[in-house]
Amino acid sequence: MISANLPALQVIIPLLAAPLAFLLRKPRLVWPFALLTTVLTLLVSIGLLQQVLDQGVISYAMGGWSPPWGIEYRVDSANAFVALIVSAMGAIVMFYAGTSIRHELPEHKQTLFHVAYLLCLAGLLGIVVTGDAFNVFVFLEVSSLSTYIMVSLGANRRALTATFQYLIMGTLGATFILIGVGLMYVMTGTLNMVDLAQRLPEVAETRTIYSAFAFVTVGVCLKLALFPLHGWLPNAYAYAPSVATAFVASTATKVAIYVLLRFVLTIFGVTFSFNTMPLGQILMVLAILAILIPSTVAIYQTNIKRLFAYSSVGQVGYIILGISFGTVLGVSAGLLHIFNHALMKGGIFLALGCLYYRTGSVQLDAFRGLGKTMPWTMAAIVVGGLGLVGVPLTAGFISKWYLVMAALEQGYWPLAVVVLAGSLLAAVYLWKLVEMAYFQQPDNATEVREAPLALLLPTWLVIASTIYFGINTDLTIGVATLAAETLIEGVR
Amino acid sequence: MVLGLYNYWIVVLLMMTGFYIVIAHGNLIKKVVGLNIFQTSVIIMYVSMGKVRDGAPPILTDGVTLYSNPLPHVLMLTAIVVGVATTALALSLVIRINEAYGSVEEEDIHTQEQSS
Amino acid sequence: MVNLIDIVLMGLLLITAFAIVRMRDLFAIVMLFSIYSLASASFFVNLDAVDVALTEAAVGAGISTVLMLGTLAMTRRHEERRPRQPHLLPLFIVAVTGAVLIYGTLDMPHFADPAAPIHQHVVPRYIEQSGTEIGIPNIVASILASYRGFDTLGETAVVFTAGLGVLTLLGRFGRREELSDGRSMYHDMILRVIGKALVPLMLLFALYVQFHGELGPGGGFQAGVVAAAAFILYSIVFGWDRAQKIISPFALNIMMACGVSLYALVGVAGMLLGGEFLNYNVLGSYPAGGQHLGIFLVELGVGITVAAVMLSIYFDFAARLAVRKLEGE
Amino acid sequence: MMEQHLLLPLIVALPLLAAVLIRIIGDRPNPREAVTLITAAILLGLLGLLAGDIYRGEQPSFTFAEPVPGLPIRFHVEPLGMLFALVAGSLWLVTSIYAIGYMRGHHEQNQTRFFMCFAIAIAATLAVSFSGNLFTLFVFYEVLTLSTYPLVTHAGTPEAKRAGRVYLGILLGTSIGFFLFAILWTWFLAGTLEFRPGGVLAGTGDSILLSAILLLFFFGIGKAALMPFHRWLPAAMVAPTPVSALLHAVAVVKAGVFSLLKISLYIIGPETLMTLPGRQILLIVVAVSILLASLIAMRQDNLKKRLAYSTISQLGYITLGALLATSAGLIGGSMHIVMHAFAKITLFFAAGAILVAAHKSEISQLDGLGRRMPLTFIAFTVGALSIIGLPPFGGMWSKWYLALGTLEAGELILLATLMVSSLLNIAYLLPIPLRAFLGKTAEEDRHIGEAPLPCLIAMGVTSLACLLLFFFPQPWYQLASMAVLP
Repeated sequence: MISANLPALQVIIPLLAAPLAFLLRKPRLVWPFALLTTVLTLLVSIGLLQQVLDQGVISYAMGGWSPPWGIEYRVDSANAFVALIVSAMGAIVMFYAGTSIRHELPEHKQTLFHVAYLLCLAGLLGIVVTGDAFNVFVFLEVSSLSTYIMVSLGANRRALTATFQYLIMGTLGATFILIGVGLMYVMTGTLNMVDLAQRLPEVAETRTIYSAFAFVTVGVCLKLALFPLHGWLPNAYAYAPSVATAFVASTATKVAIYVLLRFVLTIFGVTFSFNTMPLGQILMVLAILAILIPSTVAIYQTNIKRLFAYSSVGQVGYIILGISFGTVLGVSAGLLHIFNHALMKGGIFLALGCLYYRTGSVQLDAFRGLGKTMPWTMAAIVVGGLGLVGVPLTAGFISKWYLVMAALEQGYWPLAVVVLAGSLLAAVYLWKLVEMAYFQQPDNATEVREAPLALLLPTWLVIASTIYFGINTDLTIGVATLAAETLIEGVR
Repeated sequence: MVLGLYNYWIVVLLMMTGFYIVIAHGNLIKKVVGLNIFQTSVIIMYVSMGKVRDGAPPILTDGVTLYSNPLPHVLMLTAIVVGVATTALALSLVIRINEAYGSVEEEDIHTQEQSS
Repeated sequence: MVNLIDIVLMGLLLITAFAIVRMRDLFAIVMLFSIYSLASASFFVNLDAVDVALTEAAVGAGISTVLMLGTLAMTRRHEERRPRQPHLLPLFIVAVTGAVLIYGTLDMPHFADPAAPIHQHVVPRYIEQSGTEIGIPNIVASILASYRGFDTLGETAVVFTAGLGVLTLLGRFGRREELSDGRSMYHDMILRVIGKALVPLMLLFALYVQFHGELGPGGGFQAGVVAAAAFILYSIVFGWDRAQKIISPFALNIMMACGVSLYALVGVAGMLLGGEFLNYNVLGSYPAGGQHLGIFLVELGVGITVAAVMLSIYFDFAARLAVRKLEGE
Repeated sequence: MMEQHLLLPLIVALPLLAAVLIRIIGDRPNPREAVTLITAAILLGLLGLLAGDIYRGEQPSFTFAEPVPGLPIRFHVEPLGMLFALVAGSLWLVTSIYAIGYMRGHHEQNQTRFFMCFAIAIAATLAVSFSGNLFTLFVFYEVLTLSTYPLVTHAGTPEAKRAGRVYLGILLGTSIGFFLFAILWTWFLAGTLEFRPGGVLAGTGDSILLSAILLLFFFGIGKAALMPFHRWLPAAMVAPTPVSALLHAVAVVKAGVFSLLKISLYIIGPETLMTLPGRQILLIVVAVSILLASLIAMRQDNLKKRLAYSTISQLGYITLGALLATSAGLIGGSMHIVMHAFAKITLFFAAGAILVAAHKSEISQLDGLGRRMPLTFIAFTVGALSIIGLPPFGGMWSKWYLALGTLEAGELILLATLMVSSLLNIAYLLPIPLRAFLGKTAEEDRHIGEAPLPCLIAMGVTSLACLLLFFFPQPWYQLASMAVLP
């Protein structure tokens, strides 16, 4: 019975756990409960991926109403992969949250945070596994609203304005998607993704579908913070509580990118998106700008969370660049980088959380002599950073390697140059920290100690995995390639 | 064609009015109002799609065969709920921002953040 | 002549929308907005979307307006006049977006055209089969609670999230202040009498909407909003501290969590009985019976959560206001 | 899958182990230095063991992992790599002895970090020499760059920091900008990065494309200090002398030219290389680089700076050998790795000794010091003569083969270049000992004595080596020829 209902359980477990956790009220009860939930969710997603790899695509009819009349949950290698990323980060970060949140939030807010976290997890997973275009919108809102809550809990008052901006941009993005879905619906009469994919070609050559495509793409790009629609991201990441930043940075944008892939490749189809519509060219240009400009801006940041937030915008650029080729190699490079970047950025933000836990600051000055005072934390940041640079033997290298290969495959060798230039920029902003941490003397070496194990353990679990997936890539490359093929071939 | 589409066009006009208020105005409360107008207009668009000439409200009654399309109605019920949820959250943010900055004008807040 | 009403309403909508752009008095803006949503509600009736109309009226003209007024009371009433640089970029963006949208409408099936694809695919089954498959006349309710019941679960989760969010931002979670707000209109005889008479009626109506939702327009969501409105009216008249004595914030917290949980658990029950999640057929001895039970329960869940959340949000706002007044003195 | 030869990872791991131990032992100098010396000794022994296999014609290999299919992190020792490994390994021992005397005599700070990074750098160098493919080579090439940075900025002065930035900027910039790009392109064309005799790029693209890749390689490997990417080397001279001696006269720079030799032998392939138009351009660049560097060297008054520019021009010889791609040229280039290493390290040892004993870094201050510290200056003279290429010193052999190589290739201008540069070598090296011995000693220099004993031992060993290399070049010649003419 369990295995038959895995797709539903993937979302239901956290979704149901949220109100129950809310009823528990006491943080010391809520956190273990939430942790248990996230672990269960992780197990489910592992099982789900296994099932997909064994039996191929799984279709689950919610409420027993067969699609297109009911809502279908449709799991293939692509979204099983993304779901795994999300729930894995969800579990690890939740483990970390126990200590970090107790330190960063007043007691009566801790429960609220954990509940919001669970809702966010449920929302993201809901977006990932659903096979219904409108259902995407609903769960997009669940995850967005809960993200706003988490971000707004940041200590600095700027967290509030950041959240407001995020809320406005996010809602606009969601509404754009809603409009796009509406236009698709009015032409086809269906909301089920597979059904849409089958019925769109008949009406593909209509102006309505063109503008539907435009609205969906713009809306999603707002959500995934594609340059220049990234305005909401830096402050939101910079001023949110450490845990929120780590979780959101490693999952939310990734899920948004998945949604883009799902709509563009599965629903509209490669030929429509890349031949009828100039999606490839547009994305490519934006991706190049995204790689170069935000990475440059990052160099000049003194708030290090903000620095890595900008770096995230840049890294999204890499993913989008891969997608913009519209080839299997390119998309799989993108998927690979979704996975690897989730790990690297997650790890880095967790490490920054350790720093904040001890020093109460994430400003550049806080890094003075950190190599001596908090060697493990700093080492984590460096290793993660090397991943961003794309140094061999880190996960980051693998995805960049595939990205460049995808570019050369298309004969776009200048893009290879762009990617390498991006790596150099990353090296520069990483170097800022390294110089501060290892070649400066700590001014108050006495009271700053290494972060507690409860924080270091999850941090290093993530960081170590970036190394592991930089050396043993059977899982990542295998699944990513498979997923890319399923997406490209679509349902036809 | 004009007759066939005019009210979609009016709806678009409404939408864009809301959209304009959101991105052009600096007052946070007014932004929220704009957001509401934007969303409400989208709802009007959907519901208009569902209308069938001479159709009855989609409540089964004997002797009636032609009903308007209920699906958009369902979707929009959800959309309205999402809308009010977002509004509530946005407004409480506005209140907190006003407490923290003593203003709900983007410019003021921005200048304060730059100075701090 | 239907078109005539259409045109009038749309004209009204346009006027209010434009007026809102021009206006600077936020109070007036909020009022206009509530007119706007009332107008759109009546427009929905005209489009046969009675449920949507009911909801829009209750939410837009009701809850949203109250919340906006509450916010105004805590912030300032006027949009600052400042040298306004011409908003060229926003205008440009809006123009482009609008153009794309208009362009998109050009190939759309004409308004109210029965031959449009959306009336041909998927929906026919709802219209033809729901009577037998679900066994309740209100097709909207059938789709909402059963065919697309999972969307509605998500929607309920959104409401819960909103409640959670307001609680987080303005909340009194785990705290108990004994605040009384001077704003209560207790000393206004007429209001008190009307209130005394009105509140029970509204609650009665809420119950009707809740349980009649399967037959006529209505359902858990509308019911929840109306019920919340009733208490809000009560607390406006008698002061929210009295209102809180009837329903404590604590109870509200419990309720808003229980509603969602109830909904989800109904779904889980479906799983345990060997069906899919939210499959009601397996709940009863015969499918339609199961559907009845299932829909009844989930609508109840929705109603509870919505009522609780809306009320709790209002209380949070009111409490904030009272705190500010205390600090003010 | 070839059978895993565990000796290779062991050899590379050994210095790393030492680094860890050094870190642990930390500020208790004697055991700390003991660790360095013992590891260095063991390392040399193991290398000798390995060399035995190589001479027997085996080519052991070891694969760590295969991150991307067809792109393993893999060691594969062939004669050329063995040659480089032997040089680095044996000189590490000598330099460690020297470093102990120098660092203590000079009262340097952060000695723990110094010896640690030193060990890591050696490990990286050995890994480079063992690399079985371009990918592995690139990885450890970058590790070498990063691990030597703290040594360059050791002093911690603003000047040292500035030098460090130049160092990193040029080395990382060229390697990521050009080298990595060339590697990617090679992979894309050949589908492999393995080192294969005859070259993997042979016949994969037209000569223009391959020339482009060739240029990317030769300019991308900044460690070879081919002009105009040579500025990092003089900049690196702010480092303590042992660093300049081993790393910036042997390990780092030789890693560069070694990579070039490997690329010309196993990636592009000598036959293909000779046909490329890009080769002509590079030959000119190299010739200019050789002469120009020598001329600049003459105008340096700072001893270490002068030696640095001399290194740049000497590296040009090896690059030349790689470009000539004739068997004699390649052999000459390979042997010059050895000969120049021993000679130049001797010179640096002497320079360091002077700095420690007399606190003098400028050539103009050296008048008459020869009589105060004769051994040091005799060693210096030996090194100088070997660099110039006069018998009875090893330097002669490599120059001989390089000359033959130019003849084989029929590049008489290059032959002339070699001759002229030898004259220039005389002009900028010999005056130094002459000044020292013939000039009159200044009053305040009377008290100066010889450098600490460890320094003297080290110098003795290396200058003796220069002498022996003349009489017994055979083992090195054999390795070189095994690599070039399989």
